[in-house]
Amino acid sequence: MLEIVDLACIRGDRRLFSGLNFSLMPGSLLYIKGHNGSGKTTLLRTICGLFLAEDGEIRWNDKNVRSLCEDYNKEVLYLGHHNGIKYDLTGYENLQISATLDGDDVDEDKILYALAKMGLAGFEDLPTQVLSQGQKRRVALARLLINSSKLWILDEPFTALDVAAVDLLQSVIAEHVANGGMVILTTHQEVALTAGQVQTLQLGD
Amino acid sequence: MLEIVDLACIRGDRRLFSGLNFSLMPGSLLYIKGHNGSGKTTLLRTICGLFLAEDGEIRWNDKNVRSLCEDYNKEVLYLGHHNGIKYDLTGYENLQISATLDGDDVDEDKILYALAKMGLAGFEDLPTQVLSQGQKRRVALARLLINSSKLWILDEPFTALDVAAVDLLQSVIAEHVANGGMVILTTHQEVALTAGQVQTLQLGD
Amino acid sequence: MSINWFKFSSPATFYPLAGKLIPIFGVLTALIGIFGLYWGFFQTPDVLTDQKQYYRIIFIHVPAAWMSMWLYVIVVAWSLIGLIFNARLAYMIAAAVAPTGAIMTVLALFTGAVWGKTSWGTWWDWDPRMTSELILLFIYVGYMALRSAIEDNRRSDRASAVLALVGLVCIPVIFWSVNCPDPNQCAALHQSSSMSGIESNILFAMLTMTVSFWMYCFLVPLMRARNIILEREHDTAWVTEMLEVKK
Amino acid sequence: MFNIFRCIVMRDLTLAMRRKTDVLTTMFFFIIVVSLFPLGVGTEKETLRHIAPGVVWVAALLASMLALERLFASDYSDGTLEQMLLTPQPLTVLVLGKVLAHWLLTGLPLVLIAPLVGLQYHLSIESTGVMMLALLIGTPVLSLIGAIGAALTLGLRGGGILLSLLILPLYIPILIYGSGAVAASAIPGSELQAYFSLLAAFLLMALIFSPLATAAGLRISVE
Amino acid sequence: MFNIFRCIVMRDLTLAMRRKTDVLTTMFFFIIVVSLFPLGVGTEKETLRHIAPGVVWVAALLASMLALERLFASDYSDGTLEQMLLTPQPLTVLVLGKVLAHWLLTGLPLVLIAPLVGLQYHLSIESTGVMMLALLIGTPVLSLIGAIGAALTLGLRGGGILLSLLILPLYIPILIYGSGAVAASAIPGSELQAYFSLLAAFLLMALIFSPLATAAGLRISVE
Ligand code: HEM
Ligand SMILES: Nc1ncnc2c1ncn2[C@@H]1O[C@H](COP(=O)(O)OP(=O)(O)OP(=O)(O)O)[C@@H](O)[C@H]1O
Ligand SMILES: Nc1ncnc2c1ncn2[C@@H]1O[C@H](COP(=O)(O)OP(=O)(O)OP(=O)(O)O)[C@@H](O)[C@H]1O
Ligand SMILES: [Mg+2]
Ligand SMILES: [Mg+2]
Repeated sequence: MLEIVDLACIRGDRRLFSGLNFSLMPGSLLYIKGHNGSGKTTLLRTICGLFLAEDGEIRWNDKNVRSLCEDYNKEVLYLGHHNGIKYDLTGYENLQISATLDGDDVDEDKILYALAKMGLAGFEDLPTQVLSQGQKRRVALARLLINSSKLWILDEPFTALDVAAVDLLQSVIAEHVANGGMVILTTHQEVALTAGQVQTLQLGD
Repeated sequence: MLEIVDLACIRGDRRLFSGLNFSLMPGSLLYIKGHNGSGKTTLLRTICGLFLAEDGEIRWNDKNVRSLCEDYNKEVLYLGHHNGIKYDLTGYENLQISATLDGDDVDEDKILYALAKMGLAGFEDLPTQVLSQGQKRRVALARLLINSSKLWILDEPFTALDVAAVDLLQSVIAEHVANGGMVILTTHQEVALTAGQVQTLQLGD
Repeated sequence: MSINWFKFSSPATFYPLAGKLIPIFGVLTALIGIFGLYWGFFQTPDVLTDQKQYYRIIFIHVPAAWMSMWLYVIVVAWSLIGLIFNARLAYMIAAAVAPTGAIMTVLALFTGAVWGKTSWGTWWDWDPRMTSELILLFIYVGYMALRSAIEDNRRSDRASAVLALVGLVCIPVIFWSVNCPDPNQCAALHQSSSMSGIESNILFAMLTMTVSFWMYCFLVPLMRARNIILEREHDTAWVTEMLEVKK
Repeated sequence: MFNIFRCIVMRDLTLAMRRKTDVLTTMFFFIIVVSLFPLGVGTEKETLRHIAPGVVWVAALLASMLALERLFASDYSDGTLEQMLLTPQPLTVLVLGKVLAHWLLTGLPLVLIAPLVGLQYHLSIESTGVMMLALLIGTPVLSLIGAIGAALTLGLRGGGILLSLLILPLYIPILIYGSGAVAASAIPGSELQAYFSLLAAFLLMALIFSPLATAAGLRISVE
Repeated sequence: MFNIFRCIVMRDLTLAMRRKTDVLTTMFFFIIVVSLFPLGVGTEKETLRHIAPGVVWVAALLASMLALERLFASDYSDGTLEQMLLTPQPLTVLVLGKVLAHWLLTGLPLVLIAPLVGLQYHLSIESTGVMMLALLIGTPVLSLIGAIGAALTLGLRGGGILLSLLILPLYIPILIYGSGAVAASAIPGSELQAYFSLLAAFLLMALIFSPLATAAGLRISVE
């Protein structure tokens, strides 16, 4: 279980939010809303530990994440505005390296399957440099299929994706939640997923 | 009037499209559809002259654009996946420089008005570095309001924008078209604009 | 009685405190400085071996050289406090001290060069002590360059603190290597200080000037720290309140 | 036209001023490199005086080249460069503006700091003067030639070092005549005018050809 | 743990191999800088032999420093660096892996190319051998120290030249003892062991402290 207690964040000299409290149970999805510049990205980066909060605490299964360090990293997967893939490596190599670093033991078939499922069959062995904006995003998202983390933190995962890919990603997220995972996501696009019964958190006014 | 005659583009060793023909009259909008990697970005960059087509011709008012050179540049405004703004300069300075380079003579009020209209009142004098993803995009889009080009070429202009900004941008585009301008755009998001009576071009299958 | 240190570690309480200290240090700097200069110019011999009058540059040169080194240690100390306690004020003080340190280094180099011209007939030589001072200047410049290259205050505070610490580990090694370029002869090298056998009047003037320099090095960083605080906290409640009261 | 030119120069100067360090870093790099040599070579006066012209010019080459990398790189990565290509202005004017701003920020400081180096290496006053003049004529050529390389290596991984491979060889004539002038000035009665005429001729040639080549390079790299 | 280390090293080596030039550029940069000096200084045998150790080491410093810029930069800009910070692996191991790969690509080639430089500067065979050994121990220290600077200047405008300001002064001990060893080797009967012990001690110290400082720097910069 993830608990956010009295969190406050400052960027530059603007206080983005303070006294933020919420908790997230296994099997649930949190949709963070807010206009441009309301602090969504900052909140997500704070939760996964890339940004240091000004005040407050983030707790994972009742322990402060700062004391958990690498154990917490194992439970979290973050996908931000950047794709986080090397453009000089192929999609296959990218996934393989990130799996090794994540400490997951995945075999070749699983990676090929993940790429194929993201609609990249035939593109596995091209350096991702030559892929289009949306295809690069798909490579990054294929990580979701081979990773064993509990908590997914997705910052506008639907950008650059075409309609088919948006649908696919929604089903992947829904499945993860159904299997007891947790998801925190932001998006400005109206998708079916966020229209349903999900927790929402509104940042800004 | 913009005419595309028998256009063919190759990237790497994939032929993206060939024998592409269409024309665009003043006062109309062309919506280019296509799945990820179908060649939309490539087509747009070819039209505005950043990418050299393999074959075919692009004609502006019956003259080949290659012979028009800078006169054609004056008529075209391109906004791509990149925002094209300097992060060390403020929004105001960015707009002022791009207006000077575009050869437009705009005064201070007009720039401030454009920024305010894009919802950036109060952020004019911050280096754009510290703005959020969506706010940066808004600065880039504010150029549309102070530019006098006829043809707007917009590659996924709605990414990173929140709902209010998407609506605003749609009305800006609609107004430009109503005033006899031309717009070519791509987007994966379903917006009201593209659902109406517009020309569409489908790339890929 | 125990002092509540945490109270003073907040910019809001430090700001007025610094405001009160500044005039005190200002007066001390001036008084001690004038006295030291007076002593240096009128109570010391006119000629020291073959250096004539010019040796009196020592009253600026030596305090400046000492301060340039001390101030680096102070920068490191505040950076360390900042990193350990995540204290904003400590970083701000470190930021305020560094430019003064750099200025002291420049002053030491400049007075040293002038002195060298008058006594050795050359502006510059690659003597270990001079070289070390020059390297110290580079290190100060690097520190300040890094700090001002980073827009975000939090990042620039912490990044420059790490750099200062790295410098602390490296500087002794660097100075020692400059002093002893041939490791086979280092043991034999006798590091003689030119202070030994110095006339007591000269020594007294020099020490007085050093105290004056210390005061100056409290004064200016305090003033700079106040500016930094105002700049960074300009939209907090207490600054707005204070500015309104002033109006 | 002049309006546009000024706009570009001012833009780049403003950008540099925003980061105050940008202006000073090239200068300090130059000073540091120059100061490293005596530590490696030894500090005998005669040797130092002898190698001074070579060291100064090699350091100037390197300083100017290192700064070059930034000439177009940031404009490229944030997309402002492609916007410049799309403006209805002659690209050569934009390029010249950017090169001028670059020289003001990186070349001129080297000229101004040269006397300090003269002190460090025990050069005579005349030699120092000759060095300053040679740097004043030579450094703009470095910026102009370098711009071509910077345009061609834009966006390539390892651009910095690749750039140095492309342009350092082109810098050689400047190095030879620049340091030649300084070395000759130490010999009483030697004729220096030939050196300066040659440097000036290089400058003229670079002014004419480099903007064209740079503009072409930029178009290729952005595609 | 070793698995992770190998994965990172292999990843960076693969990336470099994809752009074949990457591997050779540092080496060529080194050769070019070393070859420029005789053009600026003149080609008398005695002078060259005298300045050789200093020139070689300054060139090695610069070459290693130039390549450093790329150590984390591309990982930072494409977001893979923040992903690395989020992996459940100790960051110091990842850093060490990256530094090792970097040294294999930029430090080792300098060691291998050193004999060529020895020929250019008329060094004796023993001196050349000493130079190679000194480079072999010294260049890893350069990479390790440089990594700290690279981490701290990540993503800053003007990073390359700023980086040089930060770390060139820290390279000074290596420069002094590296070139000192080579210079001493030219004097018959001189004792070299002290030089090498010192260099080895620096290496040890750098191995212990640098990964920690670099990891801290990375965390700060990515925020
Ligand atoms: C640019 C040139 C010079 C620099 C950078 C420089 C630097 C320094 C430094 C760092 C110190 C303090 C060292 C310590 O306290 O142990 C110092 C002290 C001193 N310097 Fe200089 N110096 C320069 C030139 C000169 C010259 C030319 C002279 C004399 C002819 C000189 C004479 C002294 C003396 C007498 C002291 C103080 C006594 C002592 O503590 O040993 N310096 N200088
Ligand atoms: N630099 C390049 N080198 C080689 N091939 C490329 C390059 N850039 C793009 N491609 C190829 O061209 C195809 C079309 O790319 P393009 O960016 O035009 O697609 P797109 O329609 O804009 O897609 P998206 O909706 O994802 O932005 C892609 O399949 C890609 O593989
Ligand atoms: N590096 C920075 N330095 C200073 N302020 C920053 C920085 N990055 C972001 N900010 C400020 O923090 C605020 C929140 O930014 P953030 O990126 O979290 O917004 P967001 O909700 O993700 O917006 P968007 O929907 O546009 O992505 C913005 O108003 C911005 O001005
Ligand atoms: Mg965001
Ligand atoms: Mg596209």
